Amino acid sequence: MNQEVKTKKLINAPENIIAEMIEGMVGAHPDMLRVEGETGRAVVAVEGPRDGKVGIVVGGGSGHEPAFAGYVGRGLADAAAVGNVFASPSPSHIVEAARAVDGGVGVVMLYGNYTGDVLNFTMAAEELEQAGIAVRHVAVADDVASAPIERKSERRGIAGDFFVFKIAGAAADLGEPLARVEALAQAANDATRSMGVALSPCSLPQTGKPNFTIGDDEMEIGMGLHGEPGIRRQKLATADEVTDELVDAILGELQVEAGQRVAVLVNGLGATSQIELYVIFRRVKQRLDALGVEIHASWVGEYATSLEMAGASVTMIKLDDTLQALLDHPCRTPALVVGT
Amino acid sequence: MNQEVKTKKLINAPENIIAEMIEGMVGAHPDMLRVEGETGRAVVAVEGPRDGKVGIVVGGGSGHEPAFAGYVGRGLADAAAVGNVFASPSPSHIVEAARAVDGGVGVVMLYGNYTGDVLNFTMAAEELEQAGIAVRHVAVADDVASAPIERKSERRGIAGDFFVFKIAGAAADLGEPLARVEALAQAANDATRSMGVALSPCSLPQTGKPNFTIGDDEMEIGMGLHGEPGIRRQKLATADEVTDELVDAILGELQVEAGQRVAVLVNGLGATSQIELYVIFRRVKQRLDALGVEIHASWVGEYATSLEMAGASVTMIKLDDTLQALLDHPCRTPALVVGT
Amino acid sequence: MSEIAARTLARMFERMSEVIEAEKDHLSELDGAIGDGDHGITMSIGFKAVTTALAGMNLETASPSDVMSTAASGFLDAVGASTGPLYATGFRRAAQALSGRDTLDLPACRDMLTAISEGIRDRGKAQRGDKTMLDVWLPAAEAATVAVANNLSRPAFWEAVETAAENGAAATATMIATKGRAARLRERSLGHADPGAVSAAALIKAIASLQP
Amino acid sequence: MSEIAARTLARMFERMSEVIEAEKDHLSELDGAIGDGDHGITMSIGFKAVTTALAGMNLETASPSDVMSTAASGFLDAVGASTGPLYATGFRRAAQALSGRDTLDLPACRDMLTAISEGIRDRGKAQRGDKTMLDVWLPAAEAATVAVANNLSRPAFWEAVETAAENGAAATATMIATKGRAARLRERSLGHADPGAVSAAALIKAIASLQP
Ligand SMILES: Nc1ncnc2c1ncn2[C@@H]1O[C@H](COP(=O)(O)OP(=O)(O)O)[C@@H](O)[C@H]1O
Ligand SMILES: Nc1ncnc2c1ncn2[C@@H]1O[C@H](COP(=O)(O)OP(=O)(O)O)[C@@H](O)[C@H]1O
Ligand SMILES: [Mg+2]
Ligand SMILES: [Mg+2]
Ligand SMILES: [Mg+2]
Ligand SMILES: [Mg+2]
Repeated sequence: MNQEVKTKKLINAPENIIAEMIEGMVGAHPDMLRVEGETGRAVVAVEGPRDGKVGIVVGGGSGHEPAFAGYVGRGLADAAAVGNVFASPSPSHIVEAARAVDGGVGVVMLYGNYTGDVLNFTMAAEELEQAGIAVRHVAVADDVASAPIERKSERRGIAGDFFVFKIAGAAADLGEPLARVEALAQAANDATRSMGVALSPCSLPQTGKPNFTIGDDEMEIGMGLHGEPGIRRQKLATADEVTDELVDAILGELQVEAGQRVAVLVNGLGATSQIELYVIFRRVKQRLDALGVEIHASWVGEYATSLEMAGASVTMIKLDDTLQALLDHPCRTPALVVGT
Repeated sequence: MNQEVKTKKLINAPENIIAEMIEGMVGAHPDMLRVEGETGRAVVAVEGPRDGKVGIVVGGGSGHEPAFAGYVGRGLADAAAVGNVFASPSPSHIVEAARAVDGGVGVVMLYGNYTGDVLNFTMAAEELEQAGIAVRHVAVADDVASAPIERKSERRGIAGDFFVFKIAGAAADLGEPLARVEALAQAANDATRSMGVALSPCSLPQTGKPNFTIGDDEMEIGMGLHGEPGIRRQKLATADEVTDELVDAILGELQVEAGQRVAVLVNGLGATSQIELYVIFRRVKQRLDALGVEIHASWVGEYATSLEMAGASVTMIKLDDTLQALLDHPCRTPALVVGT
Repeated sequence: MSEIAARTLARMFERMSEVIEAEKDHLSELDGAIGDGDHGITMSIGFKAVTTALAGMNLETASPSDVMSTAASGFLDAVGASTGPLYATGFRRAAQALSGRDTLDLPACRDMLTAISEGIRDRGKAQRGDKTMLDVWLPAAEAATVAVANNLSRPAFWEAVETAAENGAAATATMIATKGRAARLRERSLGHADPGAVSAAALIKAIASLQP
Repeated sequence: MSEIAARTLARMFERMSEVIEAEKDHLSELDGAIGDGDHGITMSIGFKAVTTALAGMNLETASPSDVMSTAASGFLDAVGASTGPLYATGFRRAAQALSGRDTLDLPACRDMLTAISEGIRDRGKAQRGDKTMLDVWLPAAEAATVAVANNLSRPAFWEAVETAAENGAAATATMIATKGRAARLRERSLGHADPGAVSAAALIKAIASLQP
């Protein structure tokens, strides 16, 4: 391919892309989202933050839309700190988001477990604590492909964010105190497993170049949400074979038995059609049905993307009564509406 | 490229793809969707169809997910007839869907204005009428790029389906009689305009080949929802320039003035990131703001896709009080939840 | 001899299905240029469904008209798309034309071709020159009518029909589409043969090769 | 002569930004192989932000420590990512080390390099051999310490530092990543140089070229 040719995107100047996206998001959902602070990177719920309620701040790099600002709204996150494409937001972005949602009883910060996010949220927490705001954080680490279970704390956060954010958001909305919201977010994180597969690369708006190369007939099992290499590259297989591999890895750890309940998320990475996602979900359900495991709730669609990467991930959370009630708690955000 | 290499998809045997997708959809949304009849192609709302209510049947080829079955549910469509990829459902599929939702006061059928859909829905209507079921149909024709205004009845239906379905579904849910539901669907169709742009092709699961070729730096203005050629091919431009062209074509016909209201849909065709869609929405809003036109409601995301095509469309509907109230009426479907 | 005529028709549909399988990718490519790229797929699904439906019939007792009706329904239920209603209506009309007939003599073949083309025309409301499959079926039916009027031999009849079909298909490349998906292309459809016309010519060629 | 030292530092950051612009695409490509492909972009944004922030300072009155602090905040606010906190902490630590100093003599340069490397280490909790930028900054700081202890000349000091940095960057290709995004790659990271190490070596080379 001509070195000069960039991958095609409908954008303006790449350096303005985040500001323009936020302008568009807030403009499209003015009943749910607003921007607060100086940096323009703190997207805050119109309804949600209130005195006496634990504030929920989520965040991470851009390019994963609807994560993270799409989860801001009543019953879910109170604010999102929005980083550059594939780059954690800076402490100043995070501090602005946290200050906007502080209701006097502390803030829980949730993000995917990546070095950049851990470092920036940690620096932000240091600053907030100096200002007298109590902060807890939970780094979502659901990607079974990214490290063995003995090193679970090193695992990446991928689409499992969805369940952890939802459950923490519900707990905060219900008025749970800071330590309990943190514990429930951690419980959700402990009960959640994901694994993905990628078929094609994505390209950063600034470089306009595919961020990895992959053969015309290959897939990468365990690919990360930024195109970080996974555990194996192999010839493309059928949807059922691929789904079985993901489900096997997840169930191997989750240990769900007949009569137990899970919630399932089949997530598209950006360029994968809903037909494919539903074909994958069908196989996940066949597998769970065969085990007698009940699917309490399920979502199929784009919930944590990698720009226009082709591929998908499967996420399951093992539910007890507490987690289930929190998952069912109503919320209203651009990316997710639950309840009536 | 090697002629033998097929575009990559996460599927099983292509000939089973529709049955497997429907199994997945119904399995993922058992509270909203079920299948009725012999052919397996009529997806029916769990809640919705009822005696004395006009039945709403939507339908069309597959590959446009969430259209069409994703719009089935309380307050929107009562059933969808699901065709093969890019092929209208057959009369038998449509008849099954209509029979399942007939509440004794007639059925309104809504579909995009394509020869195949018109012919199949017409044959189905002939059969239904012989069986004593009153049928009306409205073929959505919102794509301004597909024919000049003098030949509006020849225009293709693209993402404008979204508004026409929503409004007709609300009218039926509110108990309006057959002729009135048809008239309101037609009014919505008359008030809706769309135009799209494509950056890359999609490929049918059966052929595995890109269904058109386009230069590495080109886009097709006015591309149809199946990759049918548009009105012009040109070098890729900025998001603002492209959006302006789409908005100009739409506003040139809609004639909205300061103080009037529209609803806006920025729709991704499959492989376009939400960042890009929000950047486009931002420009649409800038344009409408400059005119003093009020955006009553807006949606940004994938609502009528072309498999994994890259590109987007802009749709506007000019609202009067009646259409606005119907747009705001609650509904609950896999693809769209409105109201609380 | 109703068994023989019914069998011949069934064989005819088998041959049509074979030729479509062989041309499938080419037809989809033609459709990709001016339509949505699925014409080979829809025709393949349709004619496979027809042969499956016919395999379920007792051809000893079935009439030619029965075979045509079964083919029509089999095609329609499986296909949808534009071609489903068009061919189903054509085949149904042919079933009417063959009703009460036991042999596939040349007048019967003429009537069958005429009925198919009229069914397609009535269903699709297209006209000659609109760059559709009609630009093959209509001239083929006309050639059949002239051939019967001129008392042509069986080989000469089919040669005339096949030539008319081939010319009709080739001519679509010089037409501007006004019906179907390609209609929105207008001038840009020039130079591309219509996929439905090309498949129609292939079908007629398959029939002619049997010289029923 | 605090103006001169502050100016030198500001010039140093300008040179760093230039070298990052030149290496930007290469750094992103390295990151694409074992990470997320943005390292060139984040470094470019970061050092542009630093030069913008420094342009807003009055270098006549600013101390070297002020310059370092301003660089740290400018970098951090603009970048986020992994590199933001790492370099910001390194530069802040350097600001402390330079506090009260007016000249950039070789001991000051040694202390600056040491402070940067310690700040990065304390923030990122990585160790030598983890295949990160630390594998450049730590040996560079050590080389500086040895060079001062051995009373090397200014050119020899910087040559030693630059060589240590280059060797460190090259060595990362033989290491298995255990920190950062590449850590999940394990053995598959072998053979690929770490992008953060390569950019660190480029930064040190840029500083050395000025011989402050
Ligand atoms: N109104 C019509 N009358 C006759 N033939 C038509 C008409 N519209 C379309 N066609 C034929 O149908 C063909 C396309 O068929 P196909 O690709 O199978 O269906 P679809 O257009 O639904 O994808 C065209 O090439 C044309 O020959
Ligand atoms: N814990 C750590 N300590 C020191 N350096 C690190 C650490 N984690 C990552 N790095 C460095 O950061 C570099 C990646 O930076 P960059 O691509 O800008 O950020 P991100 O990983 O957030 O995309 C790696 O090449 C490595 O040198
Ligand atoms: Mg990054
Ligand atoms: Mg089609
Ligand atoms: Mg077609
Ligand atoms: Mg990186």
